[in-house]
Amino acid sequence: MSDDGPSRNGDDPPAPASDDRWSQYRQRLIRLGQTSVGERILIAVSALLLSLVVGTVIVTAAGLMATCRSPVLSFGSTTLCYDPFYVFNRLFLGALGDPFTGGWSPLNAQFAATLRETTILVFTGLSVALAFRAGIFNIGTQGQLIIGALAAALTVLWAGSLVSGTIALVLFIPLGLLAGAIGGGLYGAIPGALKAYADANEVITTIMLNFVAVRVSLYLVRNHFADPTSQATQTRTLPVEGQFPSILFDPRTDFSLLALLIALLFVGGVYYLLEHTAFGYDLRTAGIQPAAAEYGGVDSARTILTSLTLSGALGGIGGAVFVMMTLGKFQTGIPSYGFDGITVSILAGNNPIGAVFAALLFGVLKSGSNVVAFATNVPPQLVGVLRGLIILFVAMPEFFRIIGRRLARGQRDRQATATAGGGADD
Amino acid sequence: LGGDGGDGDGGDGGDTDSDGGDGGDSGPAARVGMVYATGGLGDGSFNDQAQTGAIRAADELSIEYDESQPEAVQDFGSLQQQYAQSSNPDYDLVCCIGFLQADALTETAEQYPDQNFMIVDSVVEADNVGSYVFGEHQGSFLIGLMAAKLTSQDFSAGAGSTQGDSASVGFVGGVEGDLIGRFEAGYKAGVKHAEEDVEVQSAYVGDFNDPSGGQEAALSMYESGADIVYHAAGNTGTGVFRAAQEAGRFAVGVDRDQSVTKADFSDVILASMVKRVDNAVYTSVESVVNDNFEGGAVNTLGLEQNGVEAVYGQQLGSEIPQGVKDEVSEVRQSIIDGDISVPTDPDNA
Amino acid sequence: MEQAVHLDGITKRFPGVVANDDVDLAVEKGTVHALLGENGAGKTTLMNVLYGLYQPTEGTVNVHGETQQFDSPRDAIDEGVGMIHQHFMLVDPMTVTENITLGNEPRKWLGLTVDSEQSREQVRELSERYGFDVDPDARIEDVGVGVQQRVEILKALYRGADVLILDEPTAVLTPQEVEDLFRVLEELTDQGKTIIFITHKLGEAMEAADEITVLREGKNVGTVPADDITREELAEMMVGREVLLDLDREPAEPGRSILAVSDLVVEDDRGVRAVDGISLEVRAGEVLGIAGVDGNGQSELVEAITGLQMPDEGTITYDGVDRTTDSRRERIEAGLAYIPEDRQERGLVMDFDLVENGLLGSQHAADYTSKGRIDWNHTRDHAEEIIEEYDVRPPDANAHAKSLSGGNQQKFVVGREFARDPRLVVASHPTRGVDVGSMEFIHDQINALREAGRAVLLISSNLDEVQSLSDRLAVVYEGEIVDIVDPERVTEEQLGLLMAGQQPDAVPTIAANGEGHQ
Amino acid sequence: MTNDSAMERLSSMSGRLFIAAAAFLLLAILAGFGLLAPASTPGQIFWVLASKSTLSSTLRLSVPIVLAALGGIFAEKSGIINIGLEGLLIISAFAAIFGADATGSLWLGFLIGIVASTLLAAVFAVVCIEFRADQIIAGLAVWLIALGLAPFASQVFYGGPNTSNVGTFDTITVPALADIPFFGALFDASPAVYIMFLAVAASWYVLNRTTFGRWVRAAGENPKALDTAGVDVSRVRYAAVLLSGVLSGMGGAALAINIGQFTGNGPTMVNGKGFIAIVAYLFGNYNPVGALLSTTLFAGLDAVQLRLQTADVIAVPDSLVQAIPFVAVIVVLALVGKTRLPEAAGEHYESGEE
Ligand SMILES: Nc1ncnc2c1ncn2[C@@H]1O[C@H](COP(=O)(O)OP(=O)(O)OP(=O)(O)O)[C@@H](O)[C@H]1O
Ligand SMILES: Nc1ncnc2c1ncn2[C@@H]1O[C@H](COP(=O)(O)OP(=O)(O)OP(=O)(O)O)[C@@H](O)[C@H]1O
Ligand SMILES: [Mg+2]
Ligand SMILES: [Mg+2]
Repeated sequence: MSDDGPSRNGDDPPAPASDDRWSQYRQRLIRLGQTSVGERILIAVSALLLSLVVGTVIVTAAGLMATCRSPVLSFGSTTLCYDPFYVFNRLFLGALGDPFTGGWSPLNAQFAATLRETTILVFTGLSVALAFRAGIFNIGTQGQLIIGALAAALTVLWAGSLVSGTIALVLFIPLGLLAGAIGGGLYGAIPGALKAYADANEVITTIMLNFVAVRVSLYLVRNHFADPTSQATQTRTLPVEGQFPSILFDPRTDFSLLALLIALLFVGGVYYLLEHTAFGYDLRTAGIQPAAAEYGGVDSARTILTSLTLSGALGGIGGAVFVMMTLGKFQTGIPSYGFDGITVSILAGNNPIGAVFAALLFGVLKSGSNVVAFATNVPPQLVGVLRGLIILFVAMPEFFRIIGRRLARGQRDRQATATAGGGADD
Repeated sequence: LGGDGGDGDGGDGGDTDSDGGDGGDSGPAARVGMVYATGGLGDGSFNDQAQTGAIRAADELSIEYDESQPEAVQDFGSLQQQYAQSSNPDYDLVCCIGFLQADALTETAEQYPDQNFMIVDSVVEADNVGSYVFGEHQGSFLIGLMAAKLTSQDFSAGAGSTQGDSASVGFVGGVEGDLIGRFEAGYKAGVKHAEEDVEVQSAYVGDFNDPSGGQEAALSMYESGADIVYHAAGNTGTGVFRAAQEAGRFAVGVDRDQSVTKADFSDVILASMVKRVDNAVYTSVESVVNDNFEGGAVNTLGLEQNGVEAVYGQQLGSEIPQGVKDEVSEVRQSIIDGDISVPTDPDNA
Repeated sequence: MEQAVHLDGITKRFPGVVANDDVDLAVEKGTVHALLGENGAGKTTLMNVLYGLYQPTEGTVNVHGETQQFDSPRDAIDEGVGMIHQHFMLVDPMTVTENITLGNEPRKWLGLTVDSEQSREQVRELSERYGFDVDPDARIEDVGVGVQQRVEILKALYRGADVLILDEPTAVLTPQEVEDLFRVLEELTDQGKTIIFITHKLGEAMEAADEITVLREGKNVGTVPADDITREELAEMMVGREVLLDLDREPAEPGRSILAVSDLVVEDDRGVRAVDGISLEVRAGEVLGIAGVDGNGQSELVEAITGLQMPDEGTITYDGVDRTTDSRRERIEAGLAYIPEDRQERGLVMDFDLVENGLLGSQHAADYTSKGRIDWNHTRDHAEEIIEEYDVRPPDANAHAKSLSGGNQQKFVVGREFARDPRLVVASHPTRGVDVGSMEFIHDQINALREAGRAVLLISSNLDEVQSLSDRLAVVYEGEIVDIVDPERVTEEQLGLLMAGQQPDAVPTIAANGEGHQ
Repeated sequence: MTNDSAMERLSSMSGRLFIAAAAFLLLAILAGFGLLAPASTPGQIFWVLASKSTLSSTLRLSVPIVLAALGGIFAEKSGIINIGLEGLLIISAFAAIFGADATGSLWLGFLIGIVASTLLAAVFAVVCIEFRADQIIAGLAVWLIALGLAPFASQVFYGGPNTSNVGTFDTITVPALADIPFFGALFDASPAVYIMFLAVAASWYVLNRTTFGRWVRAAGENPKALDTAGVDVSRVRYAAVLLSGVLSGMGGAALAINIGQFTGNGPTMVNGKGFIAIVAYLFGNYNPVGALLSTTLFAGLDAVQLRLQTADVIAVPDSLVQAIPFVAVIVVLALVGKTRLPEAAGEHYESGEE
């Protein structure tokens, strides 16, 4: 699960002189199974397609079982309530704001919602990926995001009570991001220290800390920082200087290109850290082969602590962005971006660059699910099922390898004409 | 989107067939979009009550409605906007259920000045939004009064009975917050108003959808002497009812007449603090149909407006001593008349 | 005489490798048959075929005169074939009895329950019948390798094995334990069992076996009676050419002390003193060899010196500086090179390519990294130099470490460590699993380091290797140095006794700091 | 390696002993207060702890966690880390209610819950054993799938994430015994509680006294040893994972039927119990009885937490009191430190060659 160092090129040994075109093709398939980045992209795409196929089956089955007033199809007493194709049409095209209808502009509100989700998912995806590369399963990004969000909100509110005007305009956003990073980082350092120095399994501690973060933030907001004018358990609204300015997009979409840009900067930063710095080298080594890392002079305890702190900081920044871009305040009941970060990272093979695309996909799914909820009767929880299926399929590359081999062999046996490509076409 | 006048597919299951026919030929009198609170339908209280209003409007006013159950706060804005934006079909009214939608609606309403909205449980100051808030504390006051009276006497009905030797009642909240705090405050004040020395145990489960937690909280209260537990905890309350049955004590429902909607528990539900969210939905729809929708109005629905009511349980109501009932109605009148003022903050109750 | 096993024309192919190539093998009932061959000659594969773990690509297996089709070890077991693998197949947290009966547990109560009384009884009986000394209730993780091996044998006997295959059974044993094992084998053949055992050691084969078969590159080069063949002939059969292991070298001219270890105590995880008060010194320009049966504290000694494990007592000094508590990184920076025993666990990151592996240990060194940024171009050049100089194949810096064969992995590690220009080299089994050509190359390199005035600490269980490379040879037994001897004058017999913890007469002892050796 | 494991056993044992001793000491101190000064805060806490309702609520809260933990033990002992227990609980909780609703019988519903969970476990098993999936990721996928599928199905059949109400099991009360103070709770409980105790005993027996249990342990410690002893490792692992589905299914079904409803909003009514089950069996050192005891610790804290809130014993805000059980797990884990996983847990095993 590692590699894609800066040092790779498509290592193609000279193709074996083969009289059989198909054995070459098969060779390539097998070799593809060994090159990681290419394979990973292929697997991610296949997983997506396959989960859509299974999703179609589920929607159809559910549509047959559900009762409704105006079915899409009916044959005798059997009725089909949901139209799977329309569902996926809404899910994907809807999330982009219907690009194939006239007058489409990329600045539409639905696409903004997609990018808004994407932006935060990039941060949580990076957070999980960074820890994962260090061999640490950080399930606590959610908690780190909550603490980071709270820290950012409180800090900006506090700063807003001191200064305003131009200084605030240049200062507040960096300040909020920093506060988020520190809050999330410190919260990530707890399981980090527990793992590094007390050998406590981070999967468990981070899960528990998620619950704790929810409670603690509820307590703090409710008892100390509540907005007296609101019914909701939330802080006061941040000063405008502390909210991301919307660029090009309508301010009411709660999306800021600036935030997306910052997210992409962080992607670059994490990539650079992992691939081009000695610390990144230590981290990756400790992640895939701790014994070798130790041999190479890596202080594993410190690496664990640092990685989880950094991972927490990324999650915390995600929280800060959520507060400063989306909500404009801290409110209890933060959505599960942290958990979604795990799925983003897994789909991306823990690669920071891949995380951008994975985050975009899940951003589409999240924002598309609202369109589905609005436009169809199909329960939007479908998206949750799809998410699980994608991860399941991503977890079993062997399945695709077997399919790939079968495909190649079958093709060869029949000496058929080249119609490669999976059966998953919808 | 086709021509489906869909209503989700069935809501509580009772409305699937009978009311479908009227939309087809002449077109509906109005089309309404429902954006529910995050607890989702099937909570047996708040959202279901709002849906009841929509169903009634569909039946009686020949309107059609579509509904969405958002999963998180940031989905509110998106769904509100989709309804507002939609031109095929065009929505005459978008109902936003729950105070958490207020912030999103403030923005959406400004963005779509021609779209009518209504919001429940919060005030949004905009010309195209009708706000409906309730006097939960007032209704809860009556529940507290009744509970205090009953726990101080020997009373048994249905599957429950009070313990003679203790005078104690309980309150189970979902998540701490201002709104639920109003229920608690009114309830506590009502108890104190009736009997100074009745103990009120109160606990928050931390979740509106955790029946097990509700069950455990209520059981512990019954165990420490409570006879009646009132919940304002959405679906968490289901566990409170379970606990009442198990302990052989009583419970009080919230939002709807839960002795009807949770009929399994009608043998322990003394009463319910009904919050007529359905009426709020219905009247707002009605005003749209009748073309007299009043944007910017804040409708406070207290006891006086029948916005909140203490409704006695279907099965047990008849067994509650008339004396208690009489006192409840007297106090109700006093509240309406302003003779009793009910606190809204549990710490001052 | 009756043939217990007859393999007929066995060929076994793996992707890219022909492990066995048309091998015939006949073993008489009631005899001990040794299988000899270099690393990778195909010995284990052949036996796995006989045991049903692998299905032969071609050829047939005959046991007790009948052709067999073994689809799994279960089939082989049913026909009385048992195998004791090179790596023991025991479940550590379970007891001896549980391990022996695993898969064949006697049951009671309608088969619902394991009859532990009966199991224990059966095990006790069995172990008495063959004169084994094992405690049926001991946990495997608490007993030594010798006992574990006996458990393995009992396991096979319990399943009714008539033909016992032992894969390198002596590799992990002390000479004394080897003697015990051979006695057990004799006992077994007396009772009519047939033994096939794999070994690299010519002497053992000649001592314990009735017949010897030699494999080379997957082929059977011949089966000979153990009585009328010489070591030299056997060696030539194995390697395919005449074997010379003599090395020409200048006498040592040791300089100042580079590594000094005094009164070192290292406890293992269980709190047992794996290293129990070792003192030694290595000086510039000399090779200090450490000989001993594996598991006598060598690994812990090496880990303490190289900074992978903190010692519990004693001091470690490099070049006059006390480094007892220095971190691993500080030691690397102080000029320590270390060829670890386990290249795949420690020495290489298997999922990294060679460029990244070339950096391991130097990732913070100024040569490769400035201000935290790695200079990948320089690192790549470095890896390519190692590949070129040490003839690593395939010569591709982008190849992942895991795709290299063991020998090539080892060459890369050796190259990387020697390229550090170290003052002190700790080399643990540097030629394990390396072919003869590479072995000579690595030996030359170690000699070159010595000539260049570096200090070398060499640990190896290969006696030929330590004897020929060392200037002084320390023998360890149970965490202590039994003696430090002159490798040129010590005899193999004397070494064997020393390694078993005894002090024979007339050993050419030399002083711990090498002063007495001129 | 051998040294490691023995040492780890020792050190983790001492951590556990330490915690047990500390808990006992604390209890003794509280008891002292309870007897001498019942009105003091510690005294009140003691009486909260010693009440029958605390025990019965502890038992009730324990049921899903213990059953899932037993399932986790079987799977992990056999070498398959099943982090998807949460998902198995969710799917069985929904299926049990749906089944009870459809058939009109609670016990049939219970059975249908088990079937659903076992089917999902079977998918997990195939994916891990046949397709060599990363067990952690596949387990996560199981959780996510159930987290989506159960509310999805609830929407389809009930129009909302929450199902309608079905009944609940009647409690079984042993006449005289139920009146014993505190321990009376053991004789006045839902059938699910008795099922839990039975399952703990049976699991212990199967793991330690039967051939299958031995094979399960061998498959997780050294699959090759089992394979060469002629037992099919894959089959043992399949059986163990399916068993984890069956046990978790009982847990999820019991959880839902205890309330008579499935609620599917947010993290659903299961709300992390599957993850806590993992903590429970790790802390219980893979011993079914240990898992029961450590669950009791956690569920007991949860039960006490609610009682401390209602009794207003300590002046800590409710939301912080709610955090106590979670913090306790972290503290416990920090003290116990590393748990020794079965040697081959998480690794794919391929017999012989392809
Ligand atoms: N499962 C396998 N897949 C692919 N190649 C294999 C496999 N097992 C063995 N080989 C290859 O077959 C050859 C023979 O291996 P084998 O293990 O039989 O050697 P050996 O004589 O036992 O060596 P050693 O003395 O090192 O134990 C080697 O090249 C090895 O890499
Ligand atoms: N289990 C295996 N599966 C697949 N390939 C293997 C396996 N074992 C060995 N190989 C491959 O077989 C080849 C020989 O492996 P092996 O490690 O035995 O090398 P070797 O013949 O001993 O060479 P060297 O002399 O360099 O040690 C290598 O290319 C190796 O990658
Ligand atoms: Mg071998
Ligand atoms: Mg080799």
